[in-house]
Amino acid sequence: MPHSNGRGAAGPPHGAGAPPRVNDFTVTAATVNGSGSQSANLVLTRALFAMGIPVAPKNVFPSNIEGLPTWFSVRLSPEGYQARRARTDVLVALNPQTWLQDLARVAPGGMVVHEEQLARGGAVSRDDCTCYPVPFQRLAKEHAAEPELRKYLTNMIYVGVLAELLGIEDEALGIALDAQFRRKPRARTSNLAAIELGRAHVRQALPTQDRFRVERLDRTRDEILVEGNQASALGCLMGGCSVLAWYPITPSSSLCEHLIALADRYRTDPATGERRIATVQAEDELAAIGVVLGAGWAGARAMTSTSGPGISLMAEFIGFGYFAEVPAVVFDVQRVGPSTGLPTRTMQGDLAFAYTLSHGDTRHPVLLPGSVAECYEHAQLAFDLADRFQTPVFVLTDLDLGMNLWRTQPLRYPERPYDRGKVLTAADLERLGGHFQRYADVDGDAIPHRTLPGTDHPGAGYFTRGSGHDDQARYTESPEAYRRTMERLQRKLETIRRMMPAPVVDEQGAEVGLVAFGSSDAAVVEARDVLREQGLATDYLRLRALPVHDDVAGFVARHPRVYVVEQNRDGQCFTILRGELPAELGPRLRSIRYFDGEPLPAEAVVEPLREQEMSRRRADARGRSLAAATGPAA
Amino acid sequence: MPHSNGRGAAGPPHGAGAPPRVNDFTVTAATVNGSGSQSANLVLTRALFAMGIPVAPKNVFPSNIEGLPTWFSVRLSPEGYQARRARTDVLVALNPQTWLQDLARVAPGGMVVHEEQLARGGAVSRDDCTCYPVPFQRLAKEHAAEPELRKYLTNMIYVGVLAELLGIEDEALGIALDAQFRRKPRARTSNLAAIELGRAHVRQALPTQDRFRVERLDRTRDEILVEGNQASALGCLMGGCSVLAWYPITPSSSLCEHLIALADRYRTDPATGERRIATVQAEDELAAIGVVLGAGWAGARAMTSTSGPGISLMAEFIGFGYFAEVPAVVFDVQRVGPSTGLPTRTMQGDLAFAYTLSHGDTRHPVLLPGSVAECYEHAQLAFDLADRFQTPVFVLTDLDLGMNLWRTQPLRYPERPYDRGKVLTAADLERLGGHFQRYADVDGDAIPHRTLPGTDHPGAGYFTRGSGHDDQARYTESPEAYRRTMERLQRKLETIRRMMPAPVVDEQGAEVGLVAFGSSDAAVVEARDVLREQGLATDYLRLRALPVHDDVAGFVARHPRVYVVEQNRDGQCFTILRGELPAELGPRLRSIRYFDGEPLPAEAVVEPLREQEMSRRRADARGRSLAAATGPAA
Amino acid sequence: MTTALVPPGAPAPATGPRNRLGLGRDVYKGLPTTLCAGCGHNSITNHIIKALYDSAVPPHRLAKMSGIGCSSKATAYFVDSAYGLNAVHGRMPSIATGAKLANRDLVVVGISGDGDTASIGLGQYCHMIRRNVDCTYIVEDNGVYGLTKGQFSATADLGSVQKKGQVNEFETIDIAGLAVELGASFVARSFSGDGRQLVPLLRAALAHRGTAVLDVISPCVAFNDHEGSTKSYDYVKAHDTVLQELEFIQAQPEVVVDYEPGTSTTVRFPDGSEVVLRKVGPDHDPRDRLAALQLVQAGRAAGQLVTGLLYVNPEMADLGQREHLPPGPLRDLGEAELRLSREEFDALLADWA
Amino acid sequence: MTTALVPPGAPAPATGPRNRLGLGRDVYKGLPTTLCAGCGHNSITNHIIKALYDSAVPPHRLAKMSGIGCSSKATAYFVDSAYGLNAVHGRMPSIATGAKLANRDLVVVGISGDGDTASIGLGQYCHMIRRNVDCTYIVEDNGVYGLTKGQFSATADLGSVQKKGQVNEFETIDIAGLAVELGASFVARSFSGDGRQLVPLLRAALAHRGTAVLDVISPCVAFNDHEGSTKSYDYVKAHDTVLQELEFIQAQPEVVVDYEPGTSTTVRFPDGSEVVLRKVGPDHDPRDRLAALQLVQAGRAAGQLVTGLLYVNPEMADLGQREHLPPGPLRDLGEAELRLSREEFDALLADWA
Ligand SMILES: Cc1ncc(C[n+]2csc(CCOP(=O)(O)OP(=O)(O)O)c2C)c(N)n1
Ligand SMILES: Cc1ncc(C[n+]2csc(CCOP(=O)(O)OP(=O)(O)O)c2C)c(N)n1
Ligand code: SF4
Ligand code: SF4
Ligand SMILES: [Mg+2]
Ligand SMILES: [Mg+2]
Repeated sequence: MPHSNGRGAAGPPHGAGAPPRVNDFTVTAATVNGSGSQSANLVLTRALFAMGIPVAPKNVFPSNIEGLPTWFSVRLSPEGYQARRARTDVLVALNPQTWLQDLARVAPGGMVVHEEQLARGGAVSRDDCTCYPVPFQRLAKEHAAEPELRKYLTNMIYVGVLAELLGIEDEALGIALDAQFRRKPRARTSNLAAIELGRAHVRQALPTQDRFRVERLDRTRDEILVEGNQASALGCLMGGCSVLAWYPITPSSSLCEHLIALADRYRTDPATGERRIATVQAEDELAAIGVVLGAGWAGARAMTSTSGPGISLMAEFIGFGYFAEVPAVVFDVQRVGPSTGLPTRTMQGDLAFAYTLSHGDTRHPVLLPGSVAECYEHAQLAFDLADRFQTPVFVLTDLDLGMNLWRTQPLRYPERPYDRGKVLTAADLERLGGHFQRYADVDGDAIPHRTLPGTDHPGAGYFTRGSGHDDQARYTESPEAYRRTMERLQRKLETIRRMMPAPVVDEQGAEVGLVAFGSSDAAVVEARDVLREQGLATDYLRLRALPVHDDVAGFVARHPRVYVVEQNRDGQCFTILRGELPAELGPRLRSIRYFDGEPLPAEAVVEPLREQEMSRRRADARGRSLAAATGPAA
Repeated sequence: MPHSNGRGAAGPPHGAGAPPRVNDFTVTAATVNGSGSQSANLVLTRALFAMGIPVAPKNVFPSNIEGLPTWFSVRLSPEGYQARRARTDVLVALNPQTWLQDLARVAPGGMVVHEEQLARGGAVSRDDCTCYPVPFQRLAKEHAAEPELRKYLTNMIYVGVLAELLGIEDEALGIALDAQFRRKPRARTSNLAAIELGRAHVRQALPTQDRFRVERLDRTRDEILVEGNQASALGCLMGGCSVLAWYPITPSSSLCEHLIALADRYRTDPATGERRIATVQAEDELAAIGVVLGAGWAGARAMTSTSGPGISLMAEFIGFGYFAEVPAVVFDVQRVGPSTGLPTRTMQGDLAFAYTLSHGDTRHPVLLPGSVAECYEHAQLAFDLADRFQTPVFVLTDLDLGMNLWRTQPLRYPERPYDRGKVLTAADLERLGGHFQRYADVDGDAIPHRTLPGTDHPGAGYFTRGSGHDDQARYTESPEAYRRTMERLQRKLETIRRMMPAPVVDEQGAEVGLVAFGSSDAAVVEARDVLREQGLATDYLRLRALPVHDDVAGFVARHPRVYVVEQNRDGQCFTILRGELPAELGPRLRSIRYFDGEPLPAEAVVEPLREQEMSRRRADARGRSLAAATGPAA
Repeated sequence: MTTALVPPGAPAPATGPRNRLGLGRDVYKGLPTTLCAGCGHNSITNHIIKALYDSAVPPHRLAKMSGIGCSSKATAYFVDSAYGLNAVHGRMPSIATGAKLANRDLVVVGISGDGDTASIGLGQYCHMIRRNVDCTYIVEDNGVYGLTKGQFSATADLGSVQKKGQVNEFETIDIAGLAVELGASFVARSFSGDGRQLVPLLRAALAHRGTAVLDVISPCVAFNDHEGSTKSYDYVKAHDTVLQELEFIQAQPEVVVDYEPGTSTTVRFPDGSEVVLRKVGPDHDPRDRLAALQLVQAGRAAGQLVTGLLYVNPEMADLGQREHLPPGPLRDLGEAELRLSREEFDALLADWA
Repeated sequence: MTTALVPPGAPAPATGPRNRLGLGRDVYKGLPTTLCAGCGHNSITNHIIKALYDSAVPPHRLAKMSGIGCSSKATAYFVDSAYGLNAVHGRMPSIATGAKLANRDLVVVGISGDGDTASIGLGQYCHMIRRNVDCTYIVEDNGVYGLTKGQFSATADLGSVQKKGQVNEFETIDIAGLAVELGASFVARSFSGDGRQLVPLLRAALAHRGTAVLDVISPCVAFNDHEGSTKSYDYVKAHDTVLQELEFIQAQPEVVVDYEPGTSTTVRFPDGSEVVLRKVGPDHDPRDRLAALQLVQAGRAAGQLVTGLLYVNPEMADLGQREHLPPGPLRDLGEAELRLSREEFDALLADWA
């Protein structure tokens, strides 16, 4: 397993005679991609979920289609923690390529279910674990005549083996199979048979165990399991997106593909085949954002979704959108590195880049959903904000949030009508006596009015270009007019700052504050519990947008030490906060960064925080002596 | 004139009976572009320069080829100040389109030479100025039969008129004409005739004046007049650039065109026509940077030059260069706005964007030449640094520095050999027993070794991709390997920080510090003199590179208040300093920003600084009470 | 047919001819041009004005889209009351695509240059053709980058010489030939000074549903100066006593041609260079793609630029059809059409549970 | 001719055949492939290995360049000891251009996909052809985006149906036809499974000085699944009891063809779709560009993909010649060749004074 361990230890070690662990452990299946293991993993996940056990699945897959190692972990947590755990307790080892390394990363006292062949020619090296060799290949061979299908079957057999070993109920498996093979009853039958094969084998050939057990709980009632990209797609649909332009890129593609599937179902007239949305697969990201800006200019709610490389390619056009004040919604489902980095790993690496994307002085509203529910909410909000602010709005999620399944309360049906912003109709213009200045700050909020192309009024037309224009959208190279435009845009950002979602704050007077955003939330929530148990109380502010909301300064001002947690190397959020908060607050900020490319585990928050808190006296002392040496600060 | 006045007053006003001003005033010619006024302007500039008078010409031109207003100012300054002056003292008004507005911006007591026709039908509105109507059109008509050439001639006639009015010597004009028409003797003759026409007209028709005079000085000895782009081009040639790939864009094109002209002359074998440089006009900036990275990878010293929009388009590839560690030199001659902004105006607007260009955690060395001499020096240095650091290196100049003529001491012939960085030859590999790890930190400076494609050794070859590799450049998706690479790249940045040019510091124990970079230097130098006269002493640190040099923290620590001066709206350098300096120093920093698109005038530094210093007591008081309210800072 | 430049900001005359919509020609005028006197782009602007007037395009439905360049500025010089968008360099096709998708009722006229289309914008150009976005796509093709002062573009002739003396070493990209090869539904070529040919082609392009490509050869009087040519502009040569390398742009008369279908004409530019135009004859069947390709290639081989309507396929589905869009503008749809009903929503979530 | 996949990391055998350089075939092998079993790209890799071995390309002079995609990964699977560069998506042409300019001695082999070349990279592709950069440019053309899981590329057939059920509504961009129209100096088309045709074409491309375009049709076994087709892959159909939509990639046998020049053959892909290949006959003169264009177009009209050497012009100057480069690598030049002498420098500054 390539899973990094969050730079430290895992949970408490378990001796051989430790008490049974019920509903509170992590199962990892190490398989080969393209083998169809994903449906087995999902059946397992959904079955546990159906038993009312809070689950948190994480899929780690290679940048490849078939034949390379892939890992699927599902964490069971009665408390409902959804963060990745660095170590695994129960390993299902099916991949010879990674067998030894997978084995090495099982937590002490763990359980190992492995293809019998893997241990051929030697004992399994982990005598602190309970090992269950299973002849998966042989079982598959006996069951399926076609060699091609055995690989696939093997996966479903492992579900049966685990079901039997852990105590997963048949009814729950049935529900999971129903969900998985909704429209393929024959597939359901044959997969169920494979599961039964696994169960039967355990019953016949393996001793029972009670080290790891699942039991029915009642902690997932009303919840659903959704991927962030799926939730975002539904949000886009509900938010009134009518033009989608995109270029495929992992981990963003599935957002667009979900939206297209939803549009097939809900936006297509069954009689005429007419679709109330245009979905253009562009030739690249430059074209995708161009289509979006053209459509936004012409009045549609238009969006694109991409990942880092696409954001880079959109840089010029986004600046144009900023200066010309054209609405657009841009999703960035963040991933690691350049194209030839680790495109199938997660990161919060584009925060700073997206925020100020493009040359020159540019700054964009950025939404930072912290859960799948917020993906859905923010997706809708993004269209309102883009129309209201007349500017490109970013929604930043990441591979972890976007492509993994997360538990959530059911999504809420929207109550509010769309906010289409300041659009003047022909009737409005008539009322105004034709007086329309495209770029004038009529309302004092620095947001101008616009007309939509096609508006049938002689005063409605205007000419759109970048920053070289006056209030009436006439071309000018006048320095005064230019400065006026730039200053208005700056004031507009203050309007935006006030209207973006406020941070979510949990404050109980602790001395230590935590700031995080996006998918880090899961780990921070858990880390706070761990720290509290260790006697370290923390308050928590979850940032939900940029520019930095005014509440943040207050939070920082109330906490002598504030740790900014994020999943990138350079402390991008930390740096933005340093830049935007009053300078006096700067020294209070500390940075916790994690950038292994895998979802943030709680330990990666707990340990550096604890460590820094330990050494803070020393640091404080140094800080004071520096201040003394350099004279009084202003 | 569209010249903004730096948000405030100009120099001291002159009453009608004020003493004559000798060698210390600004002349502005308001003409139409495409009319050939540029050669007249240059002859005027060079003639004054030849008289030993320090001159500083600034050209303000539209984004257009022919027919729109253009202004050329030349500042005469015995002290040698090269910053733009916001107002003009002597106006040459030839453009009816802008006549009234040009007139309005002459400083009180100024002199106005104007086409007679402009004042037709009414008196000139400025009775605080001395006006000299001249029948330029009629003179041109009498001199040249062809109507097409009259527009052009008019310009050269104005040089003659000014020469006579101000006292420019014939010898100096001769030198200027020689320089201007070096290879066109017939053109020299006819232009001289036009100048004589102007002179003669003044002698015959106008009263003499001594309000504005020029006199021979001896303050330009050994100096030359060079454009920044020309100096950069020479630096690139001397620095060993052998591959240039570019896409035309104002104000960058002339850098490349100068380099090509130099290559035509110095890199071309007269016998065979062979050129020791490849100069590719790419189809766009994405291709230009691709060619540069390909060439850098293969071992050539390769460069491109562009402006903001091109930087945006290079974003993805620059990230690749960062992660794959490929040398490249990228000039950004900064301009205003998106493509449809004010592309012929100046700005320091790309600083923050270039510094961290590309999605993900990326950070690049940026050189910030502050003079034409430094353009030349930094251009050479950039190639050494790119080879040494194996990464894209930016050189940021701007339209003002790049396209205007600046006085400088002659450029120095380079003494050092090229630093080609850590390149292993076949012989080296032989010596190392073939042991070569492309991405290992062998020397502890985080910079790896490389081989060049074509190196004939079985161990020399390697595979280059982004961040998904181990020390041996093998593909891996291992989180540990990835983190190791990222951490090494971060350490490499520390190596870079230490090796970039240190800031230039002028420190005399003042309480107020100034930080600036690039073309702002001219205005800051002058502003400090003005402030000193007003009793406000300042120390000055001129930043010459990013990442922020360690010396900066010391400077800031020694000054309770440090003003960061820059030509952009968002205080980009200010924000970078806030982010990189110890947080304790943050409160000392203040921001002075100018973003009208014209070169920074001294007043735009003097006035906000004075104002902020005035109100600092109030601010300090506020700051202290805030700190008190929020509890002790860490 | 020579038309004068648009007079600066002339008010609409009270009387005079009217088009089908009852609008005078002045309504179709734009701001005064800021291009060089004699620039072919100005001639094209005038022909566009005439075509829009003759075809009675409602100004409020007109979307004028462009990239960056002297040519791309031209959208400001016609139909001032229409909607215009001057985007970034080489990306007009995508912006135009988005606008048309948002509102099918718009009449989209895109103006580009040879640099804008054949260099930085080549990918978008090809893919717009592939999508058959309903718009008129005019390339004002002068073989140089005018706005950045005269570098060669990808449509420059092999062997031509720049004002600064550089020789173009590269084959030309044929904007019209490429469109035919890519399967464009409407491809024509013309010359800026040939109103008799260009105006009807423009009207046909406006009427065509799909991407109508017009490659319009348009001389740049400022930078198409073939000093290396033996036929260099005599006038300039004779007066080099007062001329030098810097910034002096010689005003030039408009280059006008008028020749019959099936014949060819040689156009001599002010700078002395020449181009041979051959007008397609009545024997050419513009619905025969293979014939169109051959025509273009044969012309190229013979050193001629074939002008006229090279290819048209009026039946090809445009992007709106391929996207199965409803008849009205997408941008007018509201919550009722775009949101799921509460029932649909609940059912979907139940599905997801 | 069917060749087996490259065995993982096999050591060079002590004995066995050697090429002109005395190197065994193993030297030309690369890392084990990580592409799907049966992917056409793997077959192409094997043919490249054979061609490089047969043509005795010195490994240290080989620069393997690629963009992003399954196809672009293939550079890792041959000549492990050579230099490789896996750049960003669609930009291999520019990277390859730079490398070749820096070192003329390099043998540049570029590998791209149809998405990489005909979508995001179309502009760079066309301009590389225009420059005639000396390199072998192989497009492994499967009509889909393999690596991002099966979206249509711009070379997908009009009307073909995606694994997820979407129908391609767009005309195909013909990578070879486009190259001929743009004036490429070497254009060929072949099929991944036709070693008898492809290996000689590859060797000719390696020998050609200029951009040699090879459009190699290469079936994607994972995503070229035309469920909508009546000829859908029977095997899959028969077993849909255990198959579902998710992530299961069926291993497939390599698709091999062998047919005579002048004849055509129908290739049936594992998924049941068909393509008709027509091999150019001896009557085609590959130096006749017009004939090549016609051949491609006529084939297209008849629903056939014409394979073979379509066009070649060995005399066309390559970029190095157009840039007038000296014979050796530019990257080897030092201060002596690159800096001005002190005298030149002083004279230049005097000029500037
Ligand atoms: C990304 C980008 N690169 C470069 C430029 C500079 N630029 C402006 S116009 C132009 C070329 C215009 O040429 P063409 O399209 O032929 O128009 P013309 O001026 O000849 O009519 C260039 C390179 C730009 N605006 N944006
Ligand atoms: C800028 C950018 N956009 C999108 C991607 C995602 N991406 C990777 S490969 C690929 C398509 C590959 O298709 P093709 O070139 O046909 O190669 P194949 O996998 O079919 O061989 C895409 C869109 C990327 N890497 N970079
Ligand atoms: S520079 Fe050329 S293209 Fe531009 S306006 Fe002048 S003549 Fe026209
Ligand atoms: S997904 Fe398709 S293109 Fe990619 S390796 Fe598999 S078969 Fe080949
Ligand atoms: Mg042009
Ligand atoms: Mg493909």
